[in-house]
Amino acid sequence: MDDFMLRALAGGLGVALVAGPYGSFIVWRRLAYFGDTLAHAALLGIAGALFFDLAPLAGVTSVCLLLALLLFLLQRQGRLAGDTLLGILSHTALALGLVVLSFMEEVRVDLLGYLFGDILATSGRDLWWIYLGGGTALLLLWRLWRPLLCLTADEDLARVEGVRVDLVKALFLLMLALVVAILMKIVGLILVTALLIIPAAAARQWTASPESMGAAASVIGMLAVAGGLTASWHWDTPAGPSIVLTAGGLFLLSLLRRRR
Amino acid sequence: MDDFMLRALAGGLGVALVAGPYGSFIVWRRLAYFGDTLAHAALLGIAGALFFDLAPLAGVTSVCLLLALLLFLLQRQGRLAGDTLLGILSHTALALGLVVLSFMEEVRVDLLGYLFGDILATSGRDLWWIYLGGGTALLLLWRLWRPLLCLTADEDLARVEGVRVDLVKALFLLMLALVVAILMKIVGLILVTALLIIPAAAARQWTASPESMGAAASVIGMLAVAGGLTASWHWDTPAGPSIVLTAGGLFLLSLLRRRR
Amino acid sequence: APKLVASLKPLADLAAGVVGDPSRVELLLPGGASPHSFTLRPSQMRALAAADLVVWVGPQLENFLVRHLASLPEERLLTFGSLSGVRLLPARRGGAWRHEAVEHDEDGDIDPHLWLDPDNARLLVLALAERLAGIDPENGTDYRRRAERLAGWIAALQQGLSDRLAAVRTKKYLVFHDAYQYFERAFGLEPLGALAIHPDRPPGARRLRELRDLLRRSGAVCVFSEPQFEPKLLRVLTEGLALRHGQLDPLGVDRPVSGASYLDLLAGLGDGLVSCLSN
Amino acid sequence: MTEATDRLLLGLEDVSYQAKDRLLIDRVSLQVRRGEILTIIGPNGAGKTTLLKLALGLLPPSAGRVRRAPGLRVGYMPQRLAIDPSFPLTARRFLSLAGPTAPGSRRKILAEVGLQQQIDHQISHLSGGELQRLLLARALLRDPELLVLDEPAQGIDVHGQAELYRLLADIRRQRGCGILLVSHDLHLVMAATDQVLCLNRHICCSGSPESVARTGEFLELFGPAASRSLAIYSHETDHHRDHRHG
Amino acid sequence: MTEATDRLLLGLEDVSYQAKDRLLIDRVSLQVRRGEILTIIGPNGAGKTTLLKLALGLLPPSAGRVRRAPGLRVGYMPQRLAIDPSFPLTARRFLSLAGPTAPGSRRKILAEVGLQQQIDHQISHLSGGELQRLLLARALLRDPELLVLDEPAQGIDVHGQAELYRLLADIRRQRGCGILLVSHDLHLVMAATDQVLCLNRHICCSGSPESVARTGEFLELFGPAASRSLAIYSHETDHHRDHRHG
Ligand SMILES: Nc1ncnc2c1ncn2[C@@H]1O[C@H](COP(=O)(O)OP(=O)(O)OP(=O)(O)O)[C@@H](O)[C@H]1O
Ligand SMILES: Nc1ncnc2c1ncn2[C@@H]1O[C@H](COP(=O)(O)OP(=O)(O)OP(=O)(O)O)[C@@H](O)[C@H]1O
Ligand SMILES: [Mg+2]
Ligand SMILES: [Mg+2]
Ligand SMILES: [Zn+2]
Repeated sequence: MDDFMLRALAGGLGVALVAGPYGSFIVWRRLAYFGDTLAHAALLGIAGALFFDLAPLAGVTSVCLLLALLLFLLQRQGRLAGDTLLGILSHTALALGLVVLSFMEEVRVDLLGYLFGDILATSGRDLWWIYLGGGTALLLLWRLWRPLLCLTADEDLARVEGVRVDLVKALFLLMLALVVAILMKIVGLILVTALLIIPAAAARQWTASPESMGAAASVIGMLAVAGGLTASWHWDTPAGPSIVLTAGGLFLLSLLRRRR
Repeated sequence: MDDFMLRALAGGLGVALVAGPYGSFIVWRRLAYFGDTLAHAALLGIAGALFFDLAPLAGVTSVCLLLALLLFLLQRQGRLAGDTLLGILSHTALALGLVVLSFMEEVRVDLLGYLFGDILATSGRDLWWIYLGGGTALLLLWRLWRPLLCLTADEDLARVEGVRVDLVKALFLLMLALVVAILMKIVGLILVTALLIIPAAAARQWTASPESMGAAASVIGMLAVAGGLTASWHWDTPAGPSIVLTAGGLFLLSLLRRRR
Repeated sequence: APKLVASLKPLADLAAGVVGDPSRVELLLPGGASPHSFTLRPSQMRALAAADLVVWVGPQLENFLVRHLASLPEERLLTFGSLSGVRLLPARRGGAWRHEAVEHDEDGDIDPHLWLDPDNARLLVLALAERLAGIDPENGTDYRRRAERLAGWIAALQQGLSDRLAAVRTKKYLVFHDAYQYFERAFGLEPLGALAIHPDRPPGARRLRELRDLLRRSGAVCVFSEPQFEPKLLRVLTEGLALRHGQLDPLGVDRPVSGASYLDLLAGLGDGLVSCLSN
Repeated sequence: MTEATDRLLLGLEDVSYQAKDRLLIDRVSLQVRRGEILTIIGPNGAGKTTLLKLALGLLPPSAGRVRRAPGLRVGYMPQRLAIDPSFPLTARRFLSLAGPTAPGSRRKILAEVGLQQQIDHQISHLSGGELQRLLLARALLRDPELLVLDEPAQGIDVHGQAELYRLLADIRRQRGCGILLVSHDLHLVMAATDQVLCLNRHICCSGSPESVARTGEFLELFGPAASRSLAIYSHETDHHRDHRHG
Repeated sequence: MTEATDRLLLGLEDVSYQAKDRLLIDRVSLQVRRGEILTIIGPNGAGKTTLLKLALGLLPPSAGRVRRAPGLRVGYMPQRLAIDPSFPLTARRFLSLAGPTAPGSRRKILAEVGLQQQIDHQISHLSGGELQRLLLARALLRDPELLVLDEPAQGIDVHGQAELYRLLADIRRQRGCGILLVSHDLHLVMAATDQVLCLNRHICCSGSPESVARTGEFLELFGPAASRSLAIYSHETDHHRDHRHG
């Protein structure tokens, strides 16, 4: 096997590993479209960075963090569900980005190119990012695990039992934003958001505890990565979409098993 | 005012009118990302149409209806929330579309271009579509209004009271798919999904009954259209994003009022 | 004086060369804006409505314009792709495309990067002059004169490039996306292929490996990226191989709108190729 | 003969329900006739709610048959109801969702369940007991032939509970509808029931309240505390009937 | 003096709560001390749940002050709990979320609330009463200094209710924690309460159970039915104490 395949495999497995537990929270907390929202907002970040002559990465990162904070504030306000809030944020941010860009005619970067990585292009340096960054993200999530579960079950109970609900929620969203932004740049938006949602949803059909769901999601994601890359290798299909399709197939399988 | 601005205004007001009540259901039933999912799936429809040598519109329409049916089946299965299911469908459909396309290399057309309209390009014929099609859609929704509200409140109660829950849900999703697909082609994806979600979410802060929320969402959407087009006219910003931004601003205002 | 609207930068350049005054040519799609999220602004709509002539390639490329142009009368529209005599090439398959692919007609899609063929460009320039002369007969001779002159410059440049590129004609290279078919045909270049047909559609893993093998076996010298796209995949492709990297820009967006810019675009492609391909 | 079957509203025949790995309902048969109150009692987790859902057709039985009179109008009061806060719904609108009703009947029923003041509140703001009253009102509004109530007294205040007992008896008498009831409140059971059915996955015992309270199965199922409570209650009724002292 | 304030767990001083256009709580003061059971009674919609939330800091008071002893460990049993079905959670895991506990205590508490068998069920499958027991177990597991229970007996079966009364008395005696309770069950109130507080937006009356039951406000608030029920109950207790007949 070629080097680039091995690196893609290593990268993909790492991403799937990280995506499992984070994706479980995404499914529980109705944040399925967090990644898309970040991608839309990133356009604004790039536009802003160009405007203020900063590095695009700085712009994207700050907009992503800002977005996580905004989402946190809107969630506190109550009433509206996660997907509605994400929809509002995502469309408003995208529109703002487009309007700002329309005033900067001479801009000639490929905006989407900043966002969409390709898993086949994973470099050795990317692997460091995935494993070190991802490892840190998992470690942080592990530290927040119990309070997060507590407040996912019931916020009032969590608060009474001394969980600092607001702090934990804000931290989680910030962590999620960083993880998604970094992975998106490396392996592409579609692949990251799909690996966050689909394996976790499939795992839900098989598991009975949050921990097992997180772990099963990681495993299912890794299977999808391995299967998708193999398919891409054999049939020359694009790598990212092949992985997503494999994950979709695994989800279908999980539904079948539940019927019984 | 130029003709195209008048047509855009007429078209935008019509879209906002239709989007109000449909958008309210989207907010209640966690379908904020229905439009994006359709757009993603439509790629598959176009690819399929090219493959089987059909009209692209036929491909898109059938894939959209298929998607609505799939969503309906997945919803019945329980457990997973609307946004997760939409996320799964959207990513899997997109991946499938990309994989299919990778086998059709000589296709060079801009595939996504088939999907997206521009509100400033609204033609007289489009206005007919918006007002006749939209009117029919509103009429149908009006006929389904009570049973839909019933099952949105509580499915078990609705079923016991003789509402044909499955039929009504399936019909609603099919209607929604058609409405979104048609409007997307005319005024653009971003504008349609934004006009579905944002005005309804803003209206939620002001209203106490489903009817008033639907109506207020229509009005807020129409304000956003008028305001956005005016801004676009004065500052020469792109029209669609300006409308979305105005809607976002109105949502912010609605939050302020609630704080008190 | 007639007003013109051009969809893409190279078309605007050519139109400016014929009209003489770049300020009378409005460019719709600036720089690297993505046509997917691109929507026209009111000023552009007005320009479109007021234009005496709109120049575009055709629905294959500027899909976002189709709806705007639908209401425009035939005589105010100049569709590059359907000029009589224009050379149309079918889309190539990515990777190691078959060289014997003949110029067949309706079967399959047309590669829309027409403007990179100098013959096509000359044809467009002359057609533009005729149409402008029809619209504005008073200045008809001016348009024809400027068009002849620009066509002459293009021909001269073509000759010069042909000579310069003759030295590298047999060199193998790879481009990022398949945009240069017309240029290559015009100058008899023999590229190995492109990494991708369309920048939106990434290649599969097997293609990547086959391309690597191809690069190794064929003794390729150079791979070319484009300024709009990050060359991550190209880097993977050439990793461990002794290949030079060059950059080619099929649009030339960072030069001002003028007839000379089109010449610069072609010359720039030539320079890029020669400097990377010759040792 | 014809009359008897005419009056049959609901019949379950050997109905079982299997959830994944557990049998929740084991061959239960029951019948509800017009004008009859059938109460199901049983410990927590006995399968009472599941049985009601089977009877209403909300769950498909794994075995056995459920028969409802054709065109039967049912009023159902579920044990739990969760309405999404993004859905703006006042109590008034919630009631009107039940369908068209006679103009006077809404006001009358609201007065009966004691909910006139909260009628314009958002449902998500209602207190536990208010929600319970609202659900009862909705079940009644449909002028049902069969009323299915899952723990109607739960969360209702003392005053309201007393009203509830009376209300049920009234409804049965005035409208002649059948009532299928689940309750832990033995006072309610004893005061207003024709038939009691003790459920613990299968039917332990059934019959009139008095007869059931004396069976050994009842004692086993509910323990001495319940037995004592029932004893107190029936004792109390006798007691007061005999010599009112105090 | 110091001892007395030492034992103060929770104090509300003239607390009011305004929701948009309505005053839900009107200048309420109360105190809960270690080893004391304070029960709040009142009709549906009186503001009992709101008051508990104010006491726990889940709602900010519009006026007045809420003081909790620093570092107070609270066990809370809410009136309603809705857990999303996409969240896989067994009863066991739900309990362990309460934090680390002594190894034996979980088993003991589960036995006390009678939930040993359902411990590995998914929470979304639990029946109404089972969920209630689980919530109680979780509140107890934290070895709380203050126990706040919102209608703990609701949905619990007859057997379980009797256990619950005993359990509360035991807990107070053994652990010496303070208990703040909302209940509609006057039996529970009379059997196990030191102090009763009648709430109807403001405090109507308060004091020992016996003294409260005799006030006019109580009668007005709960109506003759409740009064009779209480009378029966207290009569019954005297009665049995005096001459056990039957
Ligand atoms: N889908 C399911 N899968 C497995 N077990 C289930 C499922 N649904 C319910 N149960 C279990 O079935 C039993 C019966 O539940 P049900 O709600 O019918 O009890 P109930 O008699 O109404 O109890 P309560 O008096 O507490 O309301 C419970 O032990 C519950 O945990
Ligand atoms: N956010 C709110 N806005 C307006 N009214 C509210 C709000 N929340 C609660 N209420 C109202 O406040 C009153 C008190 O509610 P609360 O839940 O405290 O009652 P409760 O005493 O616990 O009643 P129950 O015995 O039925 O549980 C109710 O009438 C309810 O409708
Ligand atoms: Mg039950
Ligand atoms: Mg309450
Ligand atoms: Zn191109």
